[in-house]
Amino acid sequence: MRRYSAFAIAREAARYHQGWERAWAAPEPKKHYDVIIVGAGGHGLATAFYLGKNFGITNVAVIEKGWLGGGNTGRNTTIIRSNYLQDPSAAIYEKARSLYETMSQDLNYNVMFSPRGVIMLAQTHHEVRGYQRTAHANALQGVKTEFISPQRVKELVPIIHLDGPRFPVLGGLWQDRGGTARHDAVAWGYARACSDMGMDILQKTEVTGVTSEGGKVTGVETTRGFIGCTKLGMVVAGHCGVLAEKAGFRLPVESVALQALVSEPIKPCMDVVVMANTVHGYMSQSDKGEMVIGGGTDAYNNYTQRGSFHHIEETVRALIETFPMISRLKMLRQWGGIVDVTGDRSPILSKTPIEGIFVNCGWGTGGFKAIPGSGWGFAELVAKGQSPLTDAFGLNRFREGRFIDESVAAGVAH
Amino acid sequence: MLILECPYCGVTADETELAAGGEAHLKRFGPGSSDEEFEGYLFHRQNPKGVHFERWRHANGCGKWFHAARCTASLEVFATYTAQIAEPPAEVIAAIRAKRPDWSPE
Amino acid sequence: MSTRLSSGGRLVNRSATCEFTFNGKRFTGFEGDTLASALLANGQTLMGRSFKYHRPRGVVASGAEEPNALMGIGKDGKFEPNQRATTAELFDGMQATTQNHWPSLELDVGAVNSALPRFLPAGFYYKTFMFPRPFWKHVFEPVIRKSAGLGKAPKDRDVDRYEHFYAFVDVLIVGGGIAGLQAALTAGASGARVLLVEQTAAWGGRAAVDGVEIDGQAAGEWINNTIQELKNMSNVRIRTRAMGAGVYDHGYSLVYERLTDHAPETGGPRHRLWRVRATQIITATGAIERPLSFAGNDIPGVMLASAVRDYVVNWGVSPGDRTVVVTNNDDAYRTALALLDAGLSVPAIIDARADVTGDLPQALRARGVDIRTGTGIATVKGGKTVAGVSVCAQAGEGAATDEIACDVVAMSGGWSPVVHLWSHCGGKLIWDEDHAHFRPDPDRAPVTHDGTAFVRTAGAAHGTMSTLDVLDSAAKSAIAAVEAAGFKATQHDLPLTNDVVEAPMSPVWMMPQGAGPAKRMKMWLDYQNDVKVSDVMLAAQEGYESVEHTKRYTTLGMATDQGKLSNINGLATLAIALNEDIPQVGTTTFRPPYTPISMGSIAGEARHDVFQPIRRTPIHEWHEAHGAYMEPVGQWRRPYCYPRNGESHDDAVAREVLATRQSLGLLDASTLGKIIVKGPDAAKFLDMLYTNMMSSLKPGKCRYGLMCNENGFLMDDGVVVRLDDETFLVHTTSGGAEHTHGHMEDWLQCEWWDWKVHTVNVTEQWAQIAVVGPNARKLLEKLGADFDLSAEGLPFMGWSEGKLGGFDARVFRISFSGELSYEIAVPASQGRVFWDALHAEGAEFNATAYGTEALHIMRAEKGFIMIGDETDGTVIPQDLGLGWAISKKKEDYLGKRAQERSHMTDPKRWKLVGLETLDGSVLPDGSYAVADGTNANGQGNTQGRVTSTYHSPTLGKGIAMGLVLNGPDRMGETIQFNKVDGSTVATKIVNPVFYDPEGEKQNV
Amino acid sequence: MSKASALMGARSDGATMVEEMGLRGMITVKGDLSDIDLKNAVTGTSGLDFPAQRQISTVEERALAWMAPDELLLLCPHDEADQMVATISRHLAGQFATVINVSDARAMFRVSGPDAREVLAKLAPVDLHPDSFGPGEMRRTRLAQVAAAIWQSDDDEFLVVCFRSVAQYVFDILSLSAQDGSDVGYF
Repeated sequence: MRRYSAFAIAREAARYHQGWERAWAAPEPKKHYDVIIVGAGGHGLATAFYLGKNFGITNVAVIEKGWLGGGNTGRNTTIIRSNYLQDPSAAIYEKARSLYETMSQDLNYNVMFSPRGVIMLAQTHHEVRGYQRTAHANALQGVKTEFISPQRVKELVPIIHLDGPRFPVLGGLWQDRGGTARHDAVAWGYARACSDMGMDILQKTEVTGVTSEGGKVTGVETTRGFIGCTKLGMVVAGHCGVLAEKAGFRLPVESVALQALVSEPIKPCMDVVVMANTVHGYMSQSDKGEMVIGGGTDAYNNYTQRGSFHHIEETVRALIETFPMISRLKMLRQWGGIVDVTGDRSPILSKTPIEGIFVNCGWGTGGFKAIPGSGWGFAELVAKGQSPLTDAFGLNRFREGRFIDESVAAGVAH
Repeated sequence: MLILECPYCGVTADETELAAGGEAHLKRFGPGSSDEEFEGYLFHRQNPKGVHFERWRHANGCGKWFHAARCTASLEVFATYTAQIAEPPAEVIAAIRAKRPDWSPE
Repeated sequence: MSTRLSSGGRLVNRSATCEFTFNGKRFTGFEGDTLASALLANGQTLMGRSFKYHRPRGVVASGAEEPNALMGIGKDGKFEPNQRATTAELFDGMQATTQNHWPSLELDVGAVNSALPRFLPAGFYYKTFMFPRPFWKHVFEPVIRKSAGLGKAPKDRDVDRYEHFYAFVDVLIVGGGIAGLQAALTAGASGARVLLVEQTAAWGGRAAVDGVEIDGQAAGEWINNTIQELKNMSNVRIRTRAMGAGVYDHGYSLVYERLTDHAPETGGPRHRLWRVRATQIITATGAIERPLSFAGNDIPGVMLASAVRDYVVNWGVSPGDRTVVVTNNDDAYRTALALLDAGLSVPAIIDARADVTGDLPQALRARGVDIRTGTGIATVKGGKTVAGVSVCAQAGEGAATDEIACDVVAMSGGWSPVVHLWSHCGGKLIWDEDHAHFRPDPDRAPVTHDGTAFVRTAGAAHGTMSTLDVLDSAAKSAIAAVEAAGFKATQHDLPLTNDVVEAPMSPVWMMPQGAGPAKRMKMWLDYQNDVKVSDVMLAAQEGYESVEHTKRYTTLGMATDQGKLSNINGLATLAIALNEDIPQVGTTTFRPPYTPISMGSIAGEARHDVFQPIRRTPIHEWHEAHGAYMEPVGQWRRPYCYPRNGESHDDAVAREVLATRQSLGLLDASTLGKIIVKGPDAAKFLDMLYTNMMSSLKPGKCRYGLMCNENGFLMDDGVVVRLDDETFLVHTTSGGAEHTHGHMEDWLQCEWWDWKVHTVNVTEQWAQIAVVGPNARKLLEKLGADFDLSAEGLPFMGWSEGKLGGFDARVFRISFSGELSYEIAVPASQGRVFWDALHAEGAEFNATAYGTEALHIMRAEKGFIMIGDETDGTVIPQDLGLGWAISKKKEDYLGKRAQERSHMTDPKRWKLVGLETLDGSVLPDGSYAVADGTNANGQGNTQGRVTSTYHSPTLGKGIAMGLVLNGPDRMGETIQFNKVDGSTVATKIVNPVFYDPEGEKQNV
Repeated sequence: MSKASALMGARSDGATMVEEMGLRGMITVKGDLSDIDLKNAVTGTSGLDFPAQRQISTVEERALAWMAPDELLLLCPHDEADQMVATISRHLAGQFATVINVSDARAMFRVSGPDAREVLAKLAPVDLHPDSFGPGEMRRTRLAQVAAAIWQSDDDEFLVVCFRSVAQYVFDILSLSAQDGSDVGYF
């Protein structure tokens, strides 16, 4: 792999950039791989990368129905944070966040990780207590967060309106090393690094069946023929239920639409990411200047990558209340993704009833920020059959009633 | 932005007048059921890319729960019907089959 | 130089002038001008700077597709950035400023970038700025962000208002050109309810500009007649300045109506966002002309041929004196004709086609215009303005044959139908070889709730180009639409039109065809984002082969115009680079809105006081008048405390607690949920709903109950009152009433539908006031009741009803504070007067209103749990020492099976205890009890957490409740709770009942 | 004893006017609507016709509305409500039916004037075109963010019922929508 650098650009400029090589190869499938990962989104590619980097397993194929990074990796609001309450969540998200810190250098691909800081606004007393609890948990989990005053919120976000008639800002949970990254670049950077390790990324290849013998996986049927494998990782987000069905088991997952939107670009006016959970909206400003806005999910199953407009409306009115200046900005584009939501809204990284098949799904609305940590832990699970990062996220928890519930701060009071 | 006809009051209701309630026709498992049955009842939802039976409440309206048969890929609604029934009525099955000849109930 | 022509301009009213400023300079235009036409009329051709290289930009289009001429318009609370000058209607007093430059439009320091484009190819960000690591965040990113971003952020609060409107129509027609008008005529004739919307202020689209005649009438005349005819139809509504913004599932569509943008001093809403439910939608959205890719095609003065024609015909503006037309089709010759008719010079027409024999070229030839066939532009000369073009053979590599001086280049690469609305909800496209464009595939239309097609297309949006075909397709689509909507259509006769014979266009994706890398670096595809042919080719070369990859890697089509000009040219370039056919490469997804719509319009009326409903109790005004500090509780706002004379909140709370404990407190508890559950099976139903037994409750008595969800977790709690054999009154938490009522109805309607139970949510029927403290009974006795108030007559957990001081009252003797306490419900209409009466009669007992915080402290002093504090959706009653409230006799209740799962019965679950710091301090909210060591992920181990923590004014020290591993077995043990600074607080495990553990006070 | 409605008769200015109508008696009746005893009890006590699905029958201050397949709402003068509840309950003694006074849980508004229909169409996701929605029908829906019931009471007059706690909100959004200069000119 030829390294990317300013010098390489200068060298290429002299010859009109005719010498750049492919970022990743376009190989023909082999007959058999040690590990097949289905799904070339961020999580799948990161899994492949860490299989190679941490465990020396490079006879790996990543199979993708469409184009790599074309699913939720390329449709999210790119927020990275690890200020989670429950220990297993904090562990995997903080692992991910710390890997984002050095990802550009590790992959020799600038993913533009921007640790600009994330504030989660507390707008009810109940929320204040919830975030104070998170701050205390984070202190023991090695996650650096701080509960800050409304005045400090205003210093960090001058465009915010603290005293709305409905939900005044009472403080916020601040993670100064949270931030954003360039979502496509994460997938592209991993893909380039995987390809460089000799792994095969098979795009436009759809898995049509999963084969097993004696309860053990043997390979996958694809639109490019049968491909054998010793181990199989399913990392297909919203389509995990459909794929699991092909393999003969069910997952406690439902697929719903999540929507996001961006404004037209404006000059920098907000340097941090702000999340307002009471009113269901969050916003950051991209390097291009667009205000990137996300909101809630639909409550019904949906595979259309389109959602209902009233969610956009709810989110926008909440954000206008929080940031009055956006009223005169314009919505440039809205889009939807299909997110896979589990019974406790936490992910599944688990063995399955079929030996050799592992599943990584259920990230719901929080997947992007987890990509490197998820890949790291899932690679270990696939390679070794166990990982401390993934232990708590097994499928068995639904039978045992051992949930990982991050929504505990929500709910009723008084 | 779905519209569904409430079978109780006959209103063609806007999605914002309704509340979605997840998969329909779940069989409740209570005390005495196995761990597997109970897990299935609470968590193992049908998540098809295609025909789906689901619960809706006409929340900003007559307040009644009803059922809908809907395609999760095209959002086509095959039928809505009342909630006091343990499985989809034959005419609903027929309406789906008329539109989706390849589909069959489990 | 551009200027106003001495005559002409079908849209401007030359008798009404508008004064406006542009970057502070004073200019004059006419009513009917757009900002762009007025600027051109004043000789202002430089209108902006590009996003990445800060290259000078002039206006390139005349409508919604404009990528370059973006301005900030207005000031203070009416300032809005990024407005297209081509769609902003001029008004007197308009203030416009250009964007994305420093210090000025003419001299932009950022434009240094344009000397370096070679070093800034597509994706260069991804390949550099990586070292040293902190530099991205602190050096590179801030510079990049500052140079990007286009318009300034508005500083002031928006002073305008917005609203929504719901309309239900049989047929929505988007686009008011002749196709839309014809469709409306045909659809209207059937009697169907029709709504026709047009994004601009004028009807008729391009027909009048293009000299179309219909049935012997000039287009303008036909348009006026048709509008009149439509206005006469009672079933047809027509609106201008209303853009079809998006099409969503089941016929839901957005129409963005701009009411006062052209007249901002008029009152009324600025924008109205229509949410139209249409049975059928016809998109008559026209087509957009494509630029040609030749070197220097981004220099101000290079414009779309149709735009040049529009400025001349519509606004009487000459974009320049000498215009070279460059084209691959006949339509551009209309521009040359229009220019000649206006007395302007057309030194040459450069046509990439070898054979040019259509009627239009022949007409031009007849007028002596130099038509160069088989040629292309080798390069455009100039910097901030066009100076001329050098001409070359289209077939070669671009060796210039000669140069032509000019100040405008009018280009046409053919036309692309506007397929956005068709595509938003899943309509598919097919590639039309003849016109080299994607057009809607009628066999793969978007489907609505019944699985049938609900979007149709008409006119140029359909891919038809001649007037006759446009009108024919419109009528046919309208007939199909009304029939699909259940109406009977009347057939129509095809009109007579003056169509000329047009020779086929010839796709030209690069000019000249064999241009080398140096030229390709100067061929712009996306003007705003500075994406060139070379960038797309580089993306393909590096493996970014999917159209989505290319778009994202190069930012092609991601600017504010969303690729209206660049997408097809970009796709074609990619196809060439990949050596694939264009349809194989495919398109990117079209996402709403068609052009950007204001956030204000999306929010509608929901802002400031009516952002969200605030629920008010009948006593709300008293709270506000008495200085209550309010807190949101669900949608309610409840007094947290009532600070007096500069008291701190803490002081106020302490005063309220002590006054209540010592004498008498009054709480507005109206927000508590109240649900009537009635019927022969009501008791059986409540036995299933609550963990405890409710069927054994006697009429006249109250019982505290716990409600769990099927997953076993505690969901709500409250006091259940048995009114009579078949009637219960269920109290829920504040904000829990609607949820609990919904939960009840869910089970009754969907699971136990044969049980005879009615539920009615009567929460708001009653004002409910807690009268609390040692003097509570005295106050009631003073008011006087027609029922027994004595300790025996109305014992703890009993209730009575009757007249109390003249009020219709129901009195529950229940206590959430541990004091002698009555909760008294009176009809809401009597609530405020009753509250006032309690204060008046209670004055001698120092009756003190208390808020939610005092309520919380008093319940915590008694060790009572609070839903939302002790519970968080992961807690089961067994965790809270509430085993006494879980019936062992019942075979079933909601949540029972769940509570039998292994993790729920795990003896290691944390259990509720009281907590007291050794130093008397208040434990921090949310603190965790630390345990030795770390877990496998290196996180500190824990053994419990705080659930509620307060300073107790009664006891003068900190008290807390929490969940602790084996807590109830560890009474008296000291453990450490963490603080966020890393230190810990030594804390003793104690009984959670801190105050009056024997319960003597509430039983007096 | 003075009794207070939610907004004590507040009203807005303008060509299209919004006013809170003060206290009105309202009684929820739940039961089997096909049952003849129930029908007789309700119609006999109120003197009103029994409404068909989604209909409301009105005589002066009294009205009887179909709310759901098992639910009616009876409107009457506020001071008659308790007596009506008692009378209907007496008729239905021993039957599975529920009769409850909910008068004070509600607020009632009149929207009148040339644009009354449009004012509602700005807030409710309902086809209010005169061909689709006319006198005699009551629609339960939402107005912006809260539940409400609306019906046409006269040519340019509509009545609105909502929960008492959100009366101020409903008054505010109706008044905003009725502001002069914001007419749509659609119906």
